[in-house]
Amino acid sequence: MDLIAMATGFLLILIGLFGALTNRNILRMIVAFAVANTGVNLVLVSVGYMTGRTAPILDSAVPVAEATARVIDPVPQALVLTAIVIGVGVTALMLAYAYRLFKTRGTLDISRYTDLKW
Amino acid sequence: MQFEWIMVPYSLLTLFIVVNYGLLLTALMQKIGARVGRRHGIPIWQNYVDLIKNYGIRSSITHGVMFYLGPVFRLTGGVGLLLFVPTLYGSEMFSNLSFAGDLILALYFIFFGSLGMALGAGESGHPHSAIGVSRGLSQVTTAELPFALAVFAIALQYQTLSVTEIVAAQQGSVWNWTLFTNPLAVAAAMLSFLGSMMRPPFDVVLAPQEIPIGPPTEYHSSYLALMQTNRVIFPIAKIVVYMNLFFGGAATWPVFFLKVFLIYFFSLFVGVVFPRFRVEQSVRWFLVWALPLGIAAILVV
Amino acid sequence: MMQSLYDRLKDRFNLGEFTGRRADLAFVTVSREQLRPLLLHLRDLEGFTHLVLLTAVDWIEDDTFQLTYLLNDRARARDIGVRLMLPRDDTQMDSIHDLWPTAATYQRELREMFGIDFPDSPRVNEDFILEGWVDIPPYRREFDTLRFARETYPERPGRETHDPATYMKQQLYPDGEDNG
Amino acid sequence: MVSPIFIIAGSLGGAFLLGLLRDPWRGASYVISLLVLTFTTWLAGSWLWALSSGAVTPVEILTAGTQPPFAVNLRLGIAEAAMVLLINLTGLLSALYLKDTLFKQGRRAMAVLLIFSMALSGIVMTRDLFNLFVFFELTVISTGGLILLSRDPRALAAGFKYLVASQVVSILMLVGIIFAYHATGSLNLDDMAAASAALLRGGALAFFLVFIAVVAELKVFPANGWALDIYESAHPAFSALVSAAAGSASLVAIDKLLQIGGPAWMDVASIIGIVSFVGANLFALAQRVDRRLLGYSSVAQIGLILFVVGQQDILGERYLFVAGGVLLAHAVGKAGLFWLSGLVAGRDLTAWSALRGNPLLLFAFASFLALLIGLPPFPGFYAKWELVHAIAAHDHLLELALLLFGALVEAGYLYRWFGYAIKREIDHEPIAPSLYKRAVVCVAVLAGWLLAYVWGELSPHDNLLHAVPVLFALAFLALEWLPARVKNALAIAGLLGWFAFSYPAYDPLQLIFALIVLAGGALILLASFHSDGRRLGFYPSAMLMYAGLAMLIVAEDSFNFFAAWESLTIGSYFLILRGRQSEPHALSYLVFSLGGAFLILAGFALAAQGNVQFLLVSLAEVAEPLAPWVFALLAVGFMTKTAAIGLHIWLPGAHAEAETDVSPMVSGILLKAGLFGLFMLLMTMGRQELYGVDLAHVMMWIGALSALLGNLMAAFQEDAKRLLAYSSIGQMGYALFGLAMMNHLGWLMALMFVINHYIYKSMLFLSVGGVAKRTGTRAMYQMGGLITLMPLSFIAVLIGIIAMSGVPPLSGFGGRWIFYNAIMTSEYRLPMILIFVSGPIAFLYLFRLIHSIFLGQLKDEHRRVKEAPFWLVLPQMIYVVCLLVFALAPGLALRRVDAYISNFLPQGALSWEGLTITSEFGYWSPVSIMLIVGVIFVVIFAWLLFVNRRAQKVKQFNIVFAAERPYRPETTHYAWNFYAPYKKALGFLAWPVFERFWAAVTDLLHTLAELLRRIYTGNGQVYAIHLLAFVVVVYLLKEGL
Amino acid sequence: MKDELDKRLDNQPDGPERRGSLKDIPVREELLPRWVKGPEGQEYVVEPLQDYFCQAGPTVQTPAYTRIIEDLFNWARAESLWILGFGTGCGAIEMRPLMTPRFDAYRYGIQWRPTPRQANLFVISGYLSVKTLKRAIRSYEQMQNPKYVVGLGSCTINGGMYWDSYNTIKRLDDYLPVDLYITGCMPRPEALLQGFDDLKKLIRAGKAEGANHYAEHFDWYKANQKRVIKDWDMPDYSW
Repeated sequence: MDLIAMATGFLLILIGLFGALTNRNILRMIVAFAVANTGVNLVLVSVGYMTGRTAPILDSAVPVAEATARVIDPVPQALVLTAIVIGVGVTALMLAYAYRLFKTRGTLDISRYTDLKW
Repeated sequence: MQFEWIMVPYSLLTLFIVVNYGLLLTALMQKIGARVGRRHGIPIWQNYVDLIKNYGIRSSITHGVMFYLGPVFRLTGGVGLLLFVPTLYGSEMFSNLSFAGDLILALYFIFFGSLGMALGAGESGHPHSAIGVSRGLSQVTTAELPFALAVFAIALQYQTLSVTEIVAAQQGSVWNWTLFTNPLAVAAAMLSFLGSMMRPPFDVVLAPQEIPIGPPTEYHSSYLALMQTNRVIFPIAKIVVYMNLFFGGAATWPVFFLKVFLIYFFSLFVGVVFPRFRVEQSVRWFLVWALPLGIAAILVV
Repeated sequence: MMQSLYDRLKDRFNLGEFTGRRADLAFVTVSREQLRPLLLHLRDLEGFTHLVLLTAVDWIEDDTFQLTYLLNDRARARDIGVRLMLPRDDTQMDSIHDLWPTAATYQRELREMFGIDFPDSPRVNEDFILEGWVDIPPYRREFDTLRFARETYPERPGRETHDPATYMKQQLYPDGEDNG
Repeated sequence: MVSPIFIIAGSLGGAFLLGLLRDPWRGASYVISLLVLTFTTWLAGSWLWALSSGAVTPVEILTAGTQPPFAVNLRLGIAEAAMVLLINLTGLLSALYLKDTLFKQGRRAMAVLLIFSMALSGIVMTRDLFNLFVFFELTVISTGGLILLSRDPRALAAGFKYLVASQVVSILMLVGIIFAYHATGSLNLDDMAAASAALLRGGALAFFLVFIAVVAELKVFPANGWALDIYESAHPAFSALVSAAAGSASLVAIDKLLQIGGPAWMDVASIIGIVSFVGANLFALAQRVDRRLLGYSSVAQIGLILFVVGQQDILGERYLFVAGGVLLAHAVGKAGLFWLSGLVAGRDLTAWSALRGNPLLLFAFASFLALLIGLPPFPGFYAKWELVHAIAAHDHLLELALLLFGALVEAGYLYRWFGYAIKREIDHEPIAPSLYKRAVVCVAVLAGWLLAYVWGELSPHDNLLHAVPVLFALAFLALEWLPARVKNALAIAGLLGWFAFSYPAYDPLQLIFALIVLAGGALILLASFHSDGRRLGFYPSAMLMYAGLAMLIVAEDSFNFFAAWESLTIGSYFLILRGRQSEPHALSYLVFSLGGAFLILAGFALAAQGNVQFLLVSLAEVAEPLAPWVFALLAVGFMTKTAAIGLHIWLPGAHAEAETDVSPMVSGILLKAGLFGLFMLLMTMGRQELYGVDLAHVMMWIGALSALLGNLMAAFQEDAKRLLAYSSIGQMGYALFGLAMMNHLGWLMALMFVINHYIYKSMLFLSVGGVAKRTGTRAMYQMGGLITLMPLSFIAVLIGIIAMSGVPPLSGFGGRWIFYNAIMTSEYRLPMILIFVSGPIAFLYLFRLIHSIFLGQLKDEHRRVKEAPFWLVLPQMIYVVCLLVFALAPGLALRRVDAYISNFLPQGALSWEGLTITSEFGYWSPVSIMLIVGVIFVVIFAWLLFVNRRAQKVKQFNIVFAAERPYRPETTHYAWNFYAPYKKALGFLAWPVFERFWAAVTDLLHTLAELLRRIYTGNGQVYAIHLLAFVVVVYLLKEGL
Repeated sequence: MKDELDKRLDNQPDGPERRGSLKDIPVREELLPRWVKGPEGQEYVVEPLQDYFCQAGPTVQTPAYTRIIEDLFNWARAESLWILGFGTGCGAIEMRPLMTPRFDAYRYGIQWRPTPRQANLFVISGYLSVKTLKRAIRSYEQMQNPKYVVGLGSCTINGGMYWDSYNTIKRLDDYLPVDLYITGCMPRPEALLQGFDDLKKLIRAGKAEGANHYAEHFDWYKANQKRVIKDWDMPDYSW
């Protein structure tokens, strides 16, 4: 199960990166990066997953005393949460850039933004 | 050795003998050259006459201070060279002022006159003078080279730079002469000697038909007389160096006269046979033929 | 040979009189306008590649200068002289230094000796042989050479002039015998 | 002490506070931002002060009330404190610099700036891997925001490219982090370091991913296209932040990771670093745009620091000193340059000529460049010294070579740029008048000098800023407002004073050199009285050169020697650069000199075997397999300065184009530094053999070839000063030859040349310079006949050339006489031939010099020329007297040295009895020669005066001219191509082989740079692919290794 | 510029005259006074004829010593005749045989020098056109006192076969002080040797003082010379 999740995660990362590197339209690139980010998050979660355990939420279902044996590692979960937040932030920033780039350049083709080079 | 006042009259005596011998010798050489062309040539005393006449010219001009001083430098160079080298081996009287320095002094003092003369000629403003100097300096750079190498070779051979000691080492037998103990060095030096005598084939510096007579174009009357005086002293002074270094020196005046004559004659002999080289030709000639001899000489010592 | 040449030239140019001197030497006369075309034609098509000389004769009686351009065809070893008559009161002529650079030298000489001007010819106004000449050009026939020499260059008194032939006869055969 | 957490919290709080303010309250927002940054800066500063004074120990800041690994912890040690201070100070200064822009953009931009500095501080302080990631991402986001500060429309695209790349980086990093966590069970860096064995075994890929992601954040070459675009297009203040602060923070992060990775990964870091350093510097060669050039330079510098970080295992406890030195120097220098670029209107490098109107900014420019290159007295110098010693001690020779090569290239393009600023036309807009921007730049300059002082204190050596000569030179910076004449008097007094002060401590050899440098330098400075005005920049440069020389002579250990060497190099570079046409020549001088200096550095480092305080006398104890290499490196280094053939191409231009009074300084005095070095080398190391070849023999050949070719080329020059310059090459060849003979008289002859060459070359340069000044040309054929108009100059040249040609009775003959005596005992005879050939050639150029200028025909336009100015003539006349005195009594100077040399080479000393000097082979009596020649001369002269008393003085055209007459002096003066037939015969020897060789080398480098930099296509996707490819390649190489 | 130059010339005492004389015969451009700008910007006039050449005239050089020394010198002068190798006319070809083995003039102390400075005998070897005369005068003046002139052939005596030429002078002694004429058209080398011998006698007798004569009657000679040489573009005496 966790292997499947992890494999899916890596697949998503690869798809995302492939998409980001082959599409010239920057919106598509942003979407591709979002896909890759999702893949990363999936990998993160899958690494922290332990078969047969439950979510690391200390409530009535999982008493504190049993927590170490019953719940999965909470750290990756926390990491994923942070990563998602940051990912959203970066995506938003990229979209903002895309908006302004389109406004000033009139194109979304990344290969046209080559006035700075060498 | 130290300076003593008696050296002054002795040196003047040497000078007197050499000047007279030089006047006669150069005339004799000209006569011999004329005989090759089946002429009688000049009278043997002609040089005296010319000298007196040039001192007797009444007017003269000057182009400036260096022009005026040029012949003075020239003659100082000749007289100095003569006096810095012992003329007769073993003679207290005719060792002149050689206490002041050794072979190296003589070697470098040769240039004193040429330099001053070149400066004087330069100030005359005559392009032919400058051309002559340019040619002369160009030629001398390679012509003096074999000589310098030969001097180095024999200095190594005798392990001294003192002329007297070099001559002393050659005494005893003719076979002790450098000529026989180090023939390569002598050969190199004698080729160099040809280049320094301003005779064909290395006389493009003066080249009378082409750039009037090169550096002295503007010189006349008493300037010329000084230069003529030098022209009889300087070659002999130079030959004295050669004689001392390569041909066993001379202990008496008759031997001196003979050896100087023969060495001088060598350049005349070559001169009447060969036509004139251009400067770049003579530079190449010295590099190709004389330089290897000199190198061989210092390598085999 | 020269006649056939003349016949060919006659079709193209308005040539004056034709004088054949030898089989390989002839003279034609040409007008000033046609000089240049003719010289070009001779040089480029007929093989007269060499300008031998350019000279002038002062026909003071006819009030003209005669210019002679002598051309040589090396390949066929023949010469042609092109004559041109120039009025003495209008002594300007077209320069041909662009056809033959050597012409410039001849033109300088003509300018100095005859006063025939060739505008635009290189250095044509510089002294050529004479320096500081102030009189009329000395080769013009109205120039009186003898008088000029007498006035300008003082003579040594006592000079006698003899007819060389008679004088030498007298000297050699004072008796009047002539055995030779 | 206030807890350092407030550095983070303060910025964060400030940013939030700004969010609460109303938008139009720009002033208040700005004040708050500044206050926050000031506060954080103060905090970091106070911690740094406390930590460095030992008042407190490094602190751990625990968050969330638990110990790591259960909560994030931060740490503030001395290094972190310094970095945080650097980041916040840079932030504060940039904020000041950005005032206008921030006002325009409003509080949000200010908040982003605060976040940026907070994030960087976080990167430095955090000890948690994921936290590190978070701070990195915050940096990314705030960078994305701050790029938009720029008014350059291209910045937008650059920012997007950056975001693309950082997305890739963050993906790599996150994946790496999670697996690293998986492998160690902790995110705490210290825990991970403890578990590094497990991590490296199982989670090697995970660690690699994290590591490479952080490395990519450093923008290492060649996976850095986006970064260069940002540097080029972003606001310079922001670029300063990125280069100085962000780079530093990332380096700290790498350092932390390497605690986990251990030595194996340090090597990877080193390799990436050194490749980055060399590659980026190479690419920078082809840059014409200032900010992009700075970008490349930043990449290179960061690569260098990465290299240092990777070498921490061999640096041991000096690691922080070295890394800190390089890093801080880079940060201050680069930030300063970026700030400075904001003042310059044009973006082309040549536009920096606008700085010329402002000496202060020019000084700032020079300081920043020196900081970057690591010249004394800046921290980079100390740091590089130790770094090079460490890597040399561990036999990392390839790295050493690459490091020095990269540094040389860097110095090349940076000083080329400086040359543009000094020499190019000012055809651009003037610099921005903004006062506070200038103030920021000045703060950076101050910081740079402060760091220089601090590093000097920290180093085990003497602080260079405590050295009196250096301080004296620097004092002239403060005295620039004085008129030149006053400064000149001060300078002369200083030189003489220092000489008097140090006099008792000199040994005879040092005394000779000190006499030339200090007393001789003062003598040449007399000529400088001629110039009026203020002569900005002249005195600090000249005095720096003299300071270097003065310190060189007395240096006892390699560090001081090398520091002095670099000081004199830099000082003389600035001096040479002052010449009118000297831009390219000064550059080639500097590049060759620094190249030589680096060889010397390498030589010392190899010899010292890690001992950073290495006494020069210990060179004698260097052991066998190493010794010849040390010798060769040092010798080549010194020969660069003496312009031995092959390394000489800088000299003619540099000496010829320099100002009138500078030429004698750099020729008469500066060249002697190389000779002094060689003396020192030969005295300590003696003969060395490499592969069975006697290196002294090789030097002899080099000396002989220099003498021959230098003289020959001099004979073919048309430019008088160039002629003298080439003649210096020949003269130095003689001296080198004498030294390499390795016998007593050889050394004595070399010393004689040192003295003689100083006197007559200074004299000749002064008189030729005076003539050139009066006639307005240096081409000899355009002069002529000046003897009557400039008689004193003529006398100087006349005496000079007689002395120089070695004709008795002047002092040059002494040199020749010693030479002949020396070669009698030399083991090698073949190289003598070249010396013999070159001797008479000296006549060629000397005669040409005097004839073409003073004799021959006077030109119309020079008919009213006056004698050279008094102040130029005065030293010449003093030199004439010196020459005559030295000719009469060479023993004055040589006798003691002769005895001194006997300590090293006892065989063959001269005997100085009475008036005669006697050697083993011959004798020589200078006084007698002078008297005899004098008497003969006077007698003959008197005779001529008598018979020729009625000589008519005539004018220049009264010459026989084949019955004709000359018309124009120009066509009657035979001067141009004077030795045409000689050229025909031997001109092939003067073909510019070496010029072409070096031109080919530089062309090759430039072409390479021009060609290879095209990998930066400008396409963001390509950059991302570079990044991935970089990751893959590094991985494969690492696995393959 | 030009006006200023004129003004400057006008201010000089003989300015207008000189300018007038310049107009008659166009003077070479190189010889015209011209404005020159020095390297430091100062401007001034260079007058080539004034500034390039010594303006002094010749002076009579009296025998400076006692009679006996002067006799010695005269003997030396006679026995050491150095001929200026300047072939002015067709007679130059007659001089060459003197150097050959057949005649070998060297045995009489006669030799040829390539520069007038060192020569003391000027052999005018044939007719002199005005143009050549100018060069001959210049060369003669460049020789040093005492100096001798020998006219060779009838052309130098009375013009010879060029008696009516527009461009050839007829009496050499109007222009240069001739010590001796050798008749013939052309005289054979033997005649030359004979002439030299006669010259030697004159010199020894102290009668060959042509140079002093020239200096004494300098104005007369100059006037004669200038009468035929219209473009006199050199100083009166060419030192």
